[in-house]
Amino acid sequence: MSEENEVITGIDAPVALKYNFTAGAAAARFLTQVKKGVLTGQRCPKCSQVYVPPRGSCAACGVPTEEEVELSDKATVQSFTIVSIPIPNNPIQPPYVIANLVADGANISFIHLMSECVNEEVHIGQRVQAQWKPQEEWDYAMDNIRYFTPIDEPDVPVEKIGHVPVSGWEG
Amino acid sequence: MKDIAIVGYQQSDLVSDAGACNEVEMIIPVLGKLYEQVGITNAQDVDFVCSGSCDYLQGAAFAFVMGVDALGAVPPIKESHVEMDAAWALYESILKIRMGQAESALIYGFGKSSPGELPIVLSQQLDPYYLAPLWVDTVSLAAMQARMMLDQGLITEQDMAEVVARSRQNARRNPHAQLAGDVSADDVLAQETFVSPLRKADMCPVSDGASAVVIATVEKAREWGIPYAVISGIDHCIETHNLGMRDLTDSSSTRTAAKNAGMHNGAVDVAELYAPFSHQEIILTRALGLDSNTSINPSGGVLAGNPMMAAGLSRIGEVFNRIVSGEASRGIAHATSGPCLQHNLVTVLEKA
Amino acid sequence: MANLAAVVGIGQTKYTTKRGDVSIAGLVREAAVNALADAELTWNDIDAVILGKAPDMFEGVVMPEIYLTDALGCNGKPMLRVHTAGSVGGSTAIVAASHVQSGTFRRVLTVAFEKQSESNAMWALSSPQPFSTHLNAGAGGYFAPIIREYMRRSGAPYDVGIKVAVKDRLHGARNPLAHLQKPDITMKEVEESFMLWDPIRFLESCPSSDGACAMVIANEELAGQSPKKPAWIRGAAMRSEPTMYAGREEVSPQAGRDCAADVYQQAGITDPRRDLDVAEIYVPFSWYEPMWLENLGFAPEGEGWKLTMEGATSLDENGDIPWNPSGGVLSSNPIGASGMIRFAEAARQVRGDAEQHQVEGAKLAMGHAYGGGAQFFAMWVVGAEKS
Amino acid sequence: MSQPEILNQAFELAYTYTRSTGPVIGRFLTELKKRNIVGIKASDGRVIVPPMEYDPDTAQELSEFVEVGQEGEIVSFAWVKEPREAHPSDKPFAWALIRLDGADVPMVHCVAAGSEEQVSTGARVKAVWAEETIGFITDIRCFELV
Repeated sequence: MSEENEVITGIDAPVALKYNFTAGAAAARFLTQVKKGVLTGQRCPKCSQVYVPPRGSCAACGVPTEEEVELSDKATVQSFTIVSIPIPNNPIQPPYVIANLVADGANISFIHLMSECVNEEVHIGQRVQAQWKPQEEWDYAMDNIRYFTPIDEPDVPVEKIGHVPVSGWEG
Repeated sequence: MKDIAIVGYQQSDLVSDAGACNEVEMIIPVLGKLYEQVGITNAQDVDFVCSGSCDYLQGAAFAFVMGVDALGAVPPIKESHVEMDAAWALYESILKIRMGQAESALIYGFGKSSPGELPIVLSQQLDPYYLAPLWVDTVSLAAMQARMMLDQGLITEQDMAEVVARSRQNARRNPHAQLAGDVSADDVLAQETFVSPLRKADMCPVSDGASAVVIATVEKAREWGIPYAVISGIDHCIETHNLGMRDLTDSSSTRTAAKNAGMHNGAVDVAELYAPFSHQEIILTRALGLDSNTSINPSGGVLAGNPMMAAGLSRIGEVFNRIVSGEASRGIAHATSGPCLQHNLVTVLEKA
Repeated sequence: MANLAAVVGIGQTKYTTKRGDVSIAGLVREAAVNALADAELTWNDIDAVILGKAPDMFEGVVMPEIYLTDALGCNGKPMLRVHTAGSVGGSTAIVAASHVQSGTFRRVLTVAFEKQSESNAMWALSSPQPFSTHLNAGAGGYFAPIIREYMRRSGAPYDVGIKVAVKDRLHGARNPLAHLQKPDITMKEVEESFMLWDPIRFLESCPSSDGACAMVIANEELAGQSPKKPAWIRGAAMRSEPTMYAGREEVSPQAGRDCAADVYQQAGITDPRRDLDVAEIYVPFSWYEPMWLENLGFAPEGEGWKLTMEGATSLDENGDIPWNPSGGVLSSNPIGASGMIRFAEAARQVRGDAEQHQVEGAKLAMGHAYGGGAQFFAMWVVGAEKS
Repeated sequence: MSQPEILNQAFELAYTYTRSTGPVIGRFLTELKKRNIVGIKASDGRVIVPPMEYDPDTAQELSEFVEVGQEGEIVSFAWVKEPREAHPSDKPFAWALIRLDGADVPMVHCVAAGSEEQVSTGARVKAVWAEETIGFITDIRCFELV
């Protein structure tokens, strides 16, 4: 075998570690609601801002958040990117739009996929709504929302993004 | 150089599984109690914040970034992080105060080890070519260290069991302890060996938990008008990673750190030693030259609960508690990192 | 008050996609040995080692300082490991400096590294976590929407990022250590490169590199005896803020503004564009040059891009405030080391030691690093003179 | 506040790292592939197996390789009654510090034995090679008692 005299210069070192992940209390509450098809945020007792997904604390104030607030599944595009490369371990085929979305009633954006849209026409301030998977597929996951799609509502002016009430945006 | 003092210490209960409590949810209550103890509102009221954590405990990169969410860091704060036990975060904070860039600092450490298989996770801390691919776990390495001591007649299994029994008994007075009870050395010796010569009782448990400390210049501590313990010295020292080249029955780096920290400038009433295995407490006690005049691990030590990345900082906090309560007037705290006590830090605390 | 401290030795490796000829220790060692040689010192002259790198998952070695101590001559000495995400190279230098500025140590070695070829940064940064949507398309996917928002509010022309990409690669071509060597790069080439995360093109992004950077930092007395010119640390600052909170200014984070104000105050800088001669600023995606020009006060809000387009930051266009003459992060990016390279390159400039990318007569320079979701900042100002 | 259920999910953090070895580790692994074991001479002349790149005491770069024996003695050991999933054996075995003949510094590896009683400090062991050697530390499958 010609490899007999080969000099070793590298090795493949598999590192596989198993973990049992436990969602935090705030995340568990949020996911329990998402399983029912409802988006729930948490309001900071100090600054009144509504976080979604909630993390059990207000990062700005450093205090625990407890008050739960039901949110709309309509949202506004705060910003976005059109991605042309695949994500490792994710079946989504490029190009796809990843948007920073602020749900009505919340004050902070989360990241989700946009689809059923013309990528080139996605813009800041655009109104979108969640497209849910069939109810029987709902689980403890934000993936219950397949993606968001544009809806026929007037754009939200930039300075109002992040301040749309849960009742929605009338323009 | 300005004298620096510990002015507050809090820790979470040490539990085998914090369950539905993420890292931030584990830290926030500890910080809340600490703010109350020190009389401050939040991290905005100190000049510097430093934390210690390890991504691999929970298997996600940037664990410490979540920690910042617990601080109320708006407006932005002066903050840093070590991927080490938070005792080293305290060390970094002391340098910051000594150089005049801060008069006070908040230090916290947290670890949720329950999601993974800790001894195996820590096997990946070893040489990545010769040891990590063998998956030799840290418990087994410590067991080899214990056997060397037994073989050389430096300790007996009875000595080890007595360390465990004292830890369990001391821990009965520690409301945060995970393992406490009226356990005798005979009870321990009645156990079967697990990774021989170690019994399960010789090993610290796997714990979830967090702890936090506030330090300040002595002037600041007086201004705040709260009890404090002066940090009269602190130093740390690392040894070779090659276990075969170390005298595993001794801890020369602990001795060096203690000497440099000025441990020998006075009597030591109390010592909190980060000894994850019973025989390591004996190694440390001897390396430090401690005798029966020193109360060792009155909290129960980490054999009673070992929150990774926080346990070293907690040792400092436990000594602080004993000094401000008047139980002790001078004590030392020890922290460790790496397999078989490779890297060691010693802090000397004194009554104001 | 802080004691004076200075950089008296700098060592770097060549930056490249894969350093297949060395172990992790070998890579780190090379930078350290080069720094000692530059300072004309030996291992015995070092009192402590301060090590920095980004997440351990990049190399899959948990707390690697434990294993690297033998390569860094640290046995019997203190070893500290810093990790503050992408800003870590800068933070590590600042923590190392504090060892000396506190009067605790006389002379320390600091090293930062990343051997990214051991894994895949995209994987390490995007490994899926249970219960979360797995849409994390790497750092570019995170920063692209923020860049888009900057473009919207500044009204900057579309080719500002292209210009930065060309400028930093031309700078990099002057630096033999730079990973990307593209002396013939053109605006057209960048514009036609693959759009990865719209609006970020392939050539507007940093490469993935192996590399290490090291510095020896000494106190005033020892720096005074140093055979080569020291770079005096005139100011150093760090700031952090949470990744996400309601109303967070992501385009021009307050932590960056506050950190800059702090370090300028320490160094006596009132107008950074005028007072500084050169800056090495962490720009991993080209649009971050105009964004940081504003965030750091080199230009009024909304006008950073004008400096870029005027050539003010270009060495080749004789700009008045060259940014990243070494080629910057856009030319070399061993993540954990990238911040320290910025700090070290700033020091090289004021030591007059930057060879082909030297800014003529540089006396005062800034090094900058950021990390996480542009939430961790580390900056220092170094000078040819003590004050 | 609603009471959450506790949500658990197992996940694996798995990646095969591609490590370059550099000349010293590479030489050791190249020799392993050929079923030889080499050490390296430290600054003070001690032979270290597996070879270290840098001397732990002097920090000098090391380069003088020495072939060592494939037998040696146990310096210390830990008996693993319940092997972990990641461990190299699913039957009880020992981890040991083994000083090979011709070496001064013991190395860590595993020892196959039927029971704890058969293993002792000072016992002689010899390397057992994997069926196929590839230039990896597990080319030595284990050591066994002589």
